[in-house]
Amino acid sequence: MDMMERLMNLDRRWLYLLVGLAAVIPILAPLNLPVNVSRPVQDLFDRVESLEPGEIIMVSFDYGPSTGPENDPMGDAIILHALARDLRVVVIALYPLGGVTEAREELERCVGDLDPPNGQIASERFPDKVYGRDFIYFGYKDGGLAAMRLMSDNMHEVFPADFYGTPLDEYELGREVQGYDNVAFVMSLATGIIGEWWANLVNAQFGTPVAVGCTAVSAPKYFAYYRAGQMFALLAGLKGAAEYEFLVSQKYPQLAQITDSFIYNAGKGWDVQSVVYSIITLFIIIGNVAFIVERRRQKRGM
Amino acid sequence: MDFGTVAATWLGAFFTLCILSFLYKDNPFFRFAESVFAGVSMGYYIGNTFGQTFVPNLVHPLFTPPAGTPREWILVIPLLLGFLLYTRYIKKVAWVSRFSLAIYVGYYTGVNMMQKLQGEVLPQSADTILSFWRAGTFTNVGEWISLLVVVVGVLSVLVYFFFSAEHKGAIGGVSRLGIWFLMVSFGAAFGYTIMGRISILIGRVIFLINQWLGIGNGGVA
Amino acid sequence: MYKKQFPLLLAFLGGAIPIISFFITTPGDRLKVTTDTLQDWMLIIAGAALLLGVVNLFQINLRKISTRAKGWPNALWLLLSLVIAATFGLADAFGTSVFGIWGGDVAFQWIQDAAFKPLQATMFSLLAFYVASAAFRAFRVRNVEAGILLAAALIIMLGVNPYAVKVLPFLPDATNWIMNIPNAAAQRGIIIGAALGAASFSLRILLGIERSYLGLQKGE
Amino acid sequence: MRKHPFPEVSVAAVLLLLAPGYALAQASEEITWGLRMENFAALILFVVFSGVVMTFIRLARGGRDLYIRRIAGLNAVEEAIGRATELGKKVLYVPGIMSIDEVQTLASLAVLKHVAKHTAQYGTPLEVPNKDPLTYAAARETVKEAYLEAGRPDLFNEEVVNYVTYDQFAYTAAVSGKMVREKPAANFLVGSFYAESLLLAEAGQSTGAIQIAGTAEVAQLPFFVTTCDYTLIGEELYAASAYLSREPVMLGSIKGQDIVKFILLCWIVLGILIFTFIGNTAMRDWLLPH
Repeated sequence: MDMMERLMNLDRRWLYLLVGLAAVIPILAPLNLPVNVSRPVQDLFDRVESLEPGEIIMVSFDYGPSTGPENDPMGDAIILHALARDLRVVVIALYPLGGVTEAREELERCVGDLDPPNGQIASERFPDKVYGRDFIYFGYKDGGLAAMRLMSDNMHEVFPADFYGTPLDEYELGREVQGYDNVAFVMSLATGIIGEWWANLVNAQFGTPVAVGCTAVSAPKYFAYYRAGQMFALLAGLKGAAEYEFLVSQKYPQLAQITDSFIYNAGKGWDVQSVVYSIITLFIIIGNVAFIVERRRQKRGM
Repeated sequence: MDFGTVAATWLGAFFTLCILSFLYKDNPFFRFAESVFAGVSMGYYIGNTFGQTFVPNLVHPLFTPPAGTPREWILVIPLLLGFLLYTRYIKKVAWVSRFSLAIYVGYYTGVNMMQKLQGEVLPQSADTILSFWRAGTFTNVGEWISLLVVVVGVLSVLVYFFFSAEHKGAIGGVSRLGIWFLMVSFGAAFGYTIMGRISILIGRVIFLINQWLGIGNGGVA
Repeated sequence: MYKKQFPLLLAFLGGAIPIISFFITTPGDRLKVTTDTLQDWMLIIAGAALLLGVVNLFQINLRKISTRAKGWPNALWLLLSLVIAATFGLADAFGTSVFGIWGGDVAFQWIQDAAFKPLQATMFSLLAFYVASAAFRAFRVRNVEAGILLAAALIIMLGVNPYAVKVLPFLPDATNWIMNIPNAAAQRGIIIGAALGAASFSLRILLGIERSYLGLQKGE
Repeated sequence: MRKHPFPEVSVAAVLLLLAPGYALAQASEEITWGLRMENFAALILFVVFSGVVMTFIRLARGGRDLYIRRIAGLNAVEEAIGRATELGKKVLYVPGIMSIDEVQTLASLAVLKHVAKHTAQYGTPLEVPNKDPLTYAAARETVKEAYLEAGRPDLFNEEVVNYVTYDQFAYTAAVSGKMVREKPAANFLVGSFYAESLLLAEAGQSTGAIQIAGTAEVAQLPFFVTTCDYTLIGEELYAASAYLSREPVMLGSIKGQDIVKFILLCWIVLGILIFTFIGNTAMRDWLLPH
């Protein structure tokens, strides 16, 4: 067998090995591949920068563990950015399968361990931030659309208590948020359709500004909403997450104290994705070159 | 961390590596993991079916109704239909087991047929009825081309699916175009889906590095 | 005769009820409520069927073990893990403890964390490898159709490559266009066609023309 | 279909199924007899569709010759079974992972019947592993009957159609393992598939088997098209049993379905023309819920 043929019929396990390495190496040693910040991502960053300190944003965790690698870093970046800007953050979860744990894990990753019912409310990582005043976690609510409609002016009916079971009225921030009017915008971190609901219902009916962080697979659909102006910003997949993370880390280098301990972030995920894509693309090209050369040779041989 | 969590992490890592080893080749570790997987998952769904379906929908309302609510005797019918499935093990009355299958299939066939007509055929066709004379359309050539591509794409793919005409002449040409549209769609969707698959793999890698080997402050659960 | 006819009749009626209630309201909307009740019954039938599978699993694997067929230890592992997981699962379902030691819910959760979830996620993650090998092998310019397939895939794949985008900055827009316009159009064509096909197949079932799922011969 | 010979049985069936539920249904007072207007367009489509299809079924029964174009994937079915027979290896048939509430599964079972009949005739081993228990029960009936019709009921045993597990990926692991270990000569992946489509097809591809796939799940089609030798795309899957059986009644229904497709196509084109030149959206709006 000559080289071209061997290339064409390469044992697939070599390819597996490369893909495997491409997934492990960037996690341990970041490659810091370039990110070009795109318009929809810059829009989110600019909006957060334009808010006055003390304004409230709402972050909704509308995804489960299987898309964690894409959505988790978006949640981290928006929470860190908001707190670094002295905005206040309300976290909720609407995704039935695991949204509730995702939200708690990412919140604690950013602010440190919490145990509000037992009095542990001060953030370890942001010394001047306190649970219930600067950030709060309302917990999970089922019912999707119905819950979102009700939240518009009856937040406390949807979430009578926070995640830890304390009535919302016992917290300053909880008292203040009665509906969408009290928040500057809603950011939905979405796997599937819930992000579309935020645009279709909450933005369309109540005029609340909405931004979405979606998975790459659903990005084209969401991009259409962004273009139609139904969401003011869009983070699409690992790429969008990495761009936003990059903007935040540039502007707030002090956050590195927190983020340096993260084994995983969107930048690393983006490295993995780019490398794997490059490997596959390269192999497709090699395969085709070999194929064409081989075919030519066969034709000439005849 | 308590012992239970540590043990779960180590077992989880072991099973993760067992499955990954299949990429190299079939081996006893994979076969072991595959068997455990089949068994555990089946056990899981047995528990799940009882917990999520039988107990709330059958046991509680029929056998142990909460005080003050009457027994729902009508649930004897589905219970009976469920039992009928098992008559197949008794040769003489095995044919009775078809009753349950027939009702089940019939019911969902009716539901699905309506769902397909109402939820797919009508709205998808309606979405294809577009105007080429919208305000500004002719000034925006890009938009106009997009509209044209949508309409031609939908129609040519539909023509490809015509079974009563041979793919010759004009119909052959249009259906060839339909195939090209299908190929664009398949190629693009394939290339695009890779992204989602990569993030699943990242999830596993982080599990191994962070939770098992204990490096770093994790992300993905 | 009725052995064959009766099931077909049941299928017809089972389908006619939701169809009629889809179009027509009856006093008190009772037909709709009845249809919804049927739906609950179907869940119970489906649940009851699960044990059919278990019976077959035991049939096959016990035979393997008793005849010491090739790979019999794995059959043993399978049954063993099934019994353990099902025991914990049932304990959880009925809110009891296992042997009075572990709470059913805790044990069931532990089994999920230690075995079920990692196995599931890892099997799923193999796709990342398989897409690579499938793409490498399948995307070759064998003919016009394969060439179109390849070209579409390459544009999309380069669209997420940071270096390619630097050279060809229109790629991300091209990606969105391909996904939203020609791809969506083709998918719409498939969906409309398939829905009509499914409707026609459904009609054949309700009329008793398609009956292989019942193990019935034609014309009986 | 023949007339049902037992009107009393029909009545009994209605009573058994409908009456108790109907009697116990909580009546709401405002609603009386009427049409659901929001579903009116669907009603018209349903009536036209059923009318056309049933007319063609009748015509076909009357002996009208019906032409159906070639479907490559289906012509390959016998070739695949033939190769398995030559090599003395088994045929693996995966009927998808969904239950029989999904029409694709039922379409798959109709194809399975055809495949099972052929393997039984040639004495080629067949295996049908299942994820869904009801599909398992139905597939077992289907294969058993096919073996009987082929005159080889002796070949049927409990392992031909078997049950694996209810989990999508555990099932995939088991079937992939089987493919690699037992190297079937032909793999059929026909029915409703999700993420496991590529896992199964790629594992099968690595063993060099002839693979015939069929599904209407749009998201999975790209993976089958790239890894299988033949793929039945969407509507082709539903037409498969008619094509394979060549029964006039079945072919009639395909013809009827084509006519409705043609009407729909004309409707769309006319709608576009009217919308574009007159600016009237009536033809579009009419298709949407009223």
